[in-house]
Amino acid sequence: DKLDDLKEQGYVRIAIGNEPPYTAVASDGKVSGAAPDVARAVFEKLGIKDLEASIAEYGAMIPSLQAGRVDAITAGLFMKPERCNAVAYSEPILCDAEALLVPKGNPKGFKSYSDIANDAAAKLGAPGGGTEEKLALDAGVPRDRLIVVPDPQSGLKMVQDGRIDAYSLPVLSLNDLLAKSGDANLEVFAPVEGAPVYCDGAAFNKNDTALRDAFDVELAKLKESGEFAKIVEPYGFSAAAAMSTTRDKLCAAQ
Amino acid sequence: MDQPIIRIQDLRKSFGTLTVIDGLNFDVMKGEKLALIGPSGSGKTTILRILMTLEGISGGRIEVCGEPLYHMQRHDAEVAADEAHLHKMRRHIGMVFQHFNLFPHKSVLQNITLAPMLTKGETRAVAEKRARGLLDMVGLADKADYMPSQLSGGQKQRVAIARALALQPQIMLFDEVTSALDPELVEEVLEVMKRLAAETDMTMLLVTHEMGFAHDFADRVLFFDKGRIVEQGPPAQIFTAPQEDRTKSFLRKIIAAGQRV
Amino acid sequence: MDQPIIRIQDLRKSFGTLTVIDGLNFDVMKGEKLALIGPSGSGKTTILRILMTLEGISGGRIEVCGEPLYHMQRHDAEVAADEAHLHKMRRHIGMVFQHFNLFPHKSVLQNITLAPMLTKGETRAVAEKRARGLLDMVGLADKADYMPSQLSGGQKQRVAIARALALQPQIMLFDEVTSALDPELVEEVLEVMKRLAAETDMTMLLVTHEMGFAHDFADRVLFFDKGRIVEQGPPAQIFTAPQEDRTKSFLRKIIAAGQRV
Amino acid sequence: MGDWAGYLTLILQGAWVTVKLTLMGSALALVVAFIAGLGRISRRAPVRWLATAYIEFFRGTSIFVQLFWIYFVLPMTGAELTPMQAGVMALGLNVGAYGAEVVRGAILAVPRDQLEACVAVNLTRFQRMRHVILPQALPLMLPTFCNNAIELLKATSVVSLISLSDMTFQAQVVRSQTGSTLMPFVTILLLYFAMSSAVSFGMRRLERRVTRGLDGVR
Amino acid sequence: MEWDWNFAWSIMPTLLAGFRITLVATALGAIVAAVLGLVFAILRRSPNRLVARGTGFVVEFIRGTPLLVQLYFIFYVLPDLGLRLPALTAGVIGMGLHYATYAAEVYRGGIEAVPRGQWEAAKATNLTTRQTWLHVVLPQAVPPMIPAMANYLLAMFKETPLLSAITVLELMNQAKSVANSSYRYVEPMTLVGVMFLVVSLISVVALRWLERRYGRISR
Ligand SMILES: Nc1ncnc2c1ncn2[C@@H]1O[C@H](COP(=O)(O)OP(=O)(O)OP(=O)(O)O)[C@@H](O)[C@H]1O
Ligand SMILES: Nc1ncnc2c1ncn2[C@@H]1O[C@H](COP(=O)(O)OP(=O)(O)OP(=O)(O)O)[C@@H](O)[C@H]1O
Ligand SMILES: [Mg+2]
Ligand SMILES: [Mg+2]
Repeated sequence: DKLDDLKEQGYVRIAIGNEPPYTAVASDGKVSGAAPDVARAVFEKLGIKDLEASIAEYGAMIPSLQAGRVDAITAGLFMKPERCNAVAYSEPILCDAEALLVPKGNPKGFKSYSDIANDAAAKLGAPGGGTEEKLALDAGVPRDRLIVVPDPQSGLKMVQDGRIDAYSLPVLSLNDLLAKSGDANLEVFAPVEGAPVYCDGAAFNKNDTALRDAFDVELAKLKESGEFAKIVEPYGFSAAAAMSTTRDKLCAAQ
Repeated sequence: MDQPIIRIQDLRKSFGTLTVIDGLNFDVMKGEKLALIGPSGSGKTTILRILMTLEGISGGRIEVCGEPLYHMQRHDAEVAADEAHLHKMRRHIGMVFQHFNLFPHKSVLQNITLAPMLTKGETRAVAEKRARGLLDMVGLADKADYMPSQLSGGQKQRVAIARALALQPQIMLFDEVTSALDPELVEEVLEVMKRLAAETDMTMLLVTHEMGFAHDFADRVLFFDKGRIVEQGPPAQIFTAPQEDRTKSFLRKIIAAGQRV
Repeated sequence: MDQPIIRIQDLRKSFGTLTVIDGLNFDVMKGEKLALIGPSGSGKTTILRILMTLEGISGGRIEVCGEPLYHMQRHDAEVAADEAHLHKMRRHIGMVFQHFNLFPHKSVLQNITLAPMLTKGETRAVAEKRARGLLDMVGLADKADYMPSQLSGGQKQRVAIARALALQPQIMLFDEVTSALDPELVEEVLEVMKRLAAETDMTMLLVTHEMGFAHDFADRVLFFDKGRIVEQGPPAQIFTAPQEDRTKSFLRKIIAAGQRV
Repeated sequence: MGDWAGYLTLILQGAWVTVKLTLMGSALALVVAFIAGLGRISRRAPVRWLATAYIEFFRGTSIFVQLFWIYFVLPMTGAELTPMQAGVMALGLNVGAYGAEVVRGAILAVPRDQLEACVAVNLTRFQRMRHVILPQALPLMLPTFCNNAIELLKATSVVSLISLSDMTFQAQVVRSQTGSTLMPFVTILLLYFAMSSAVSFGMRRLERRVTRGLDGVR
Repeated sequence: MEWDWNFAWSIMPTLLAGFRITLVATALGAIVAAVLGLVFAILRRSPNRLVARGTGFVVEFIRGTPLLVQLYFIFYVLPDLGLRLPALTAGVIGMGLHYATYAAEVYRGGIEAVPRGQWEAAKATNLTTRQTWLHVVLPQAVPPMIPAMANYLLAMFKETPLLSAITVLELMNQAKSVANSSYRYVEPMTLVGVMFLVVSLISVVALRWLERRYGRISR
């Protein structure tokens, strides 16, 4: 089966995003970050030593998985019912709430997506097809005020340039982004009111549930041993949050 | 009498709706030198091009060296010739063009040896030997390694003649071979052709506007108009005692324009 | 004696390292008809092109209608002419080209009226009236609304002559105006030019390979070789009793090639 | 903020991927261009149709869509390609379609006279093409091929769609990791320009070699 | 992944909305390219060496670098220099600038294809430089350019997906959005491909017609 194939092959191919702190690429090109680090630890336990991580656009990840180009996605791709139908998720790994990147002092006082929907002049940036986009649309932000931003750095730049009034990503992503930019004129508002906390999991092809189950077993051991917390907490993620919920709950949630 | 080497029967040729040759008949004997004259657009070039298989025919029949040119036997029936048949028949015929059509990327020598080496499988040595002989004949022995672009028009045309001769065809077609040349260069080409006509028993068909040359060169002159032979006969008769009005008026105009010193 | 209308003094012209004209001197009188003959490459075309200001000069001096062509006065010094000066001088000169150079996107009539309307500010009515007169003269009154592509070569050339005449220049330059024509069409153009030469007192410079025409047309013939005048004189003398060997050998070759019926 | 030298290396790694894509893509495009270009003027109608369909399809749809199909849809039919192979294939087939028209155009631009001279000296169809037509058509193709190669170089930036770490993609990574927008983009602009200059320089030299001896012909 | 007609049908309105933006961007970009291209072509012929060379370099630079990177530059870097353009405007300017360098070549080719004899005839009939351009050269140079220009118009149309990188919600971006939120990729991407193909095939027919109509001028 798939696990044996991977063991034989000696490495596993994972897709990751280009979004610290989920992913970090050092100046020597070495890939780290919370998502690949957890994946590396689990796969090592499964007897697969090497990780071949490739950075992909969020939009290309699920097709890559379905086309068999990667064996798993560990990229902060949050679990949602539709996604649970498209891929086979592991148990939760990285949890985060939604946040807004706004100018210092949050001049327009945005606290929730509906605040933005109610301000007829406000423009919100979010990744295309991401959780934030969906939440904003559900809160009534019209399509033409919801700008599809290709990557976090572009989102930051657009807030700085005043092209959008707020940019929405998970809390940790925005914190990292803001820290790197060193821009004192911006701030992160978190968490967005009314938006749930989301968790991602490692996503596998629907046909590879056996592999996914094996992954889950090792992941659970990792969580138990405390090793898991040691990996994710330095990046700012809460191990407790991940351990307090389950895939079934997240996949059922609306 | 001998079998004619070219036999044209009821030849028809149209371009789209324009009929250029309509029911043409004539024979050419082996070794005969024929001059085709006539006004512009009368179909002279078209006849040579048909003989060279550069143009298909619309009707009629042509025999070259006793074999049909545009037809062939297959399973007891005569069908339209395929490329292989045409290829075989083209061995008999060579052509020299108004604009020389040398291969610009090959040297003079290569222009002459290319076809014998490729089509007859001659070795380079054999092909080059004959090529040098031919260059000598056309007076260009020292230009073997020049590129065509380095030659004058007259020299180019002499190379083109040598190239056609290299394949040793039985029939040579010349289409206004001097009309693209500067007046001073015409003579050297006509010189070569005159010698060729005198020295070989090749059958030659010549289209020209140089009436003086047609006169000296040909055994028989065909005067064409609108794709038909209006008048034919030995040069002495056509040029000095033409019978038809159309021939007379044509010759009068040509003389008025050409004979001016 | 009158002041010459063209005065060429010590003219030099090089293309890169190639010197084409090297120290040429001659004058042309008002109303004179000059024929320039000589072998290919001897610089005949170049002289006409220089007079038409299509080519700059490398040295020497030219005066046209008493004014320097390539020089002008500025602050008491003579300096190289600018475009404005050239524009002014070009009023005196018209040229007919070997390849007609009609404007393909304009009708025959528009080809003739364009320049008078633009450069002399003539009204359409005036320009068209003269244009029709000129078309009548060249025998093309019925072709005014044709496009150039619908005309034969001879007709095109006659339109080109009319176009040049429409500006009423004092000097007309003709560069081998028949050599791109089919032999049968040459006559109609020469006819027009002969009439023009007889009827006007325009100064005309003609480059030609038609020795017969040069003979009938010119008051004086200049024989060029390698950018210099080898021999000059009235046509009767040049064509029947040339003095220089170079002239003799040139004429012999031309005659051999041209006079053949 | 970080270690520029290190991130520059990252961009240079991307540059290497871009170079490889350009070279292999161009090689594929060249082969395809000749096959399809000759197919376009074949005597056999089905060959002509096939070539025309290929050319119109690849010129007609956007390279993004082609890349997507080759990378994501083709594997479902069982053909497994590495991202590099898919990238090379998309670029090569796309630019090859344009090249095919260049090949066809250049062959048709060789004066008809030349073809007639070949018939008159009785060369076979293959001999005509091989010894007379193509040697004269080649110099006509080169300048456009040069442009096509540069187009291909520029098109490599779209392979980031299929997670190939080419230069543009690496610049995006560096941008995310360092928070600087100006530096990575200026760097890759200069690198792209250097590459395209190198392509035109090389092509010009090649052109000079091929056209030697053909001066004054056209 | 199986093809789902219902789904394909349901996303059509969204895609068509994107398609409209694509067409608008192409049309505006084409106008910018045509005008700017003429400017480049004229500047490159300038008698002032510095202007001619400088323009030449700019044109070569723009032509030697990817449009995608140029768009990033215009959209994300220019605001630092105080110029903040709306996304569509930035896209139109970026595409227009990029294709202007191609248009400049077409203009140059068209002008050079006017035979020297025409310039000389204009001089011999004593037209001024301006009159020569206006009445002799351009009327002959422009019609043969039309097919080549139309070709680049089509090329530009097919490059509009790049605009998604600077947040213009054109056809490809809409398709990606749809795909990302539905996890169905085959339908939107294929539909995008079909839309491009349909437009291109229509354009090919139109191009053939243009070529026949304007490609050759009889002399
Ligand atoms: N490929 C072609 N397509 C259409 N018409 C053609 C073609 N070739 C020749 N013609 C026409 O056929 C007629 C005869 O042409 P041809 O070239 O044989 O005349 P010609 O006697 O050689 O004239 P010239 O003395 O001008 O060379 C002309 O009206 C010409 O326009
Ligand atoms: N633009 C040019 N550049 C370089 N050389 C030129 C140019 N124009 C003419 N020449 C050379 O100048 C010389 C004279 O040319 P010109 O055209 O004046 O001769 P010609 O007497 O008119 O000859 P022909 O009878 O062949 O027309 C020739 O050697 C020609 O090659
Ligand atoms: Mg003919
Ligand atoms: Mg001349």
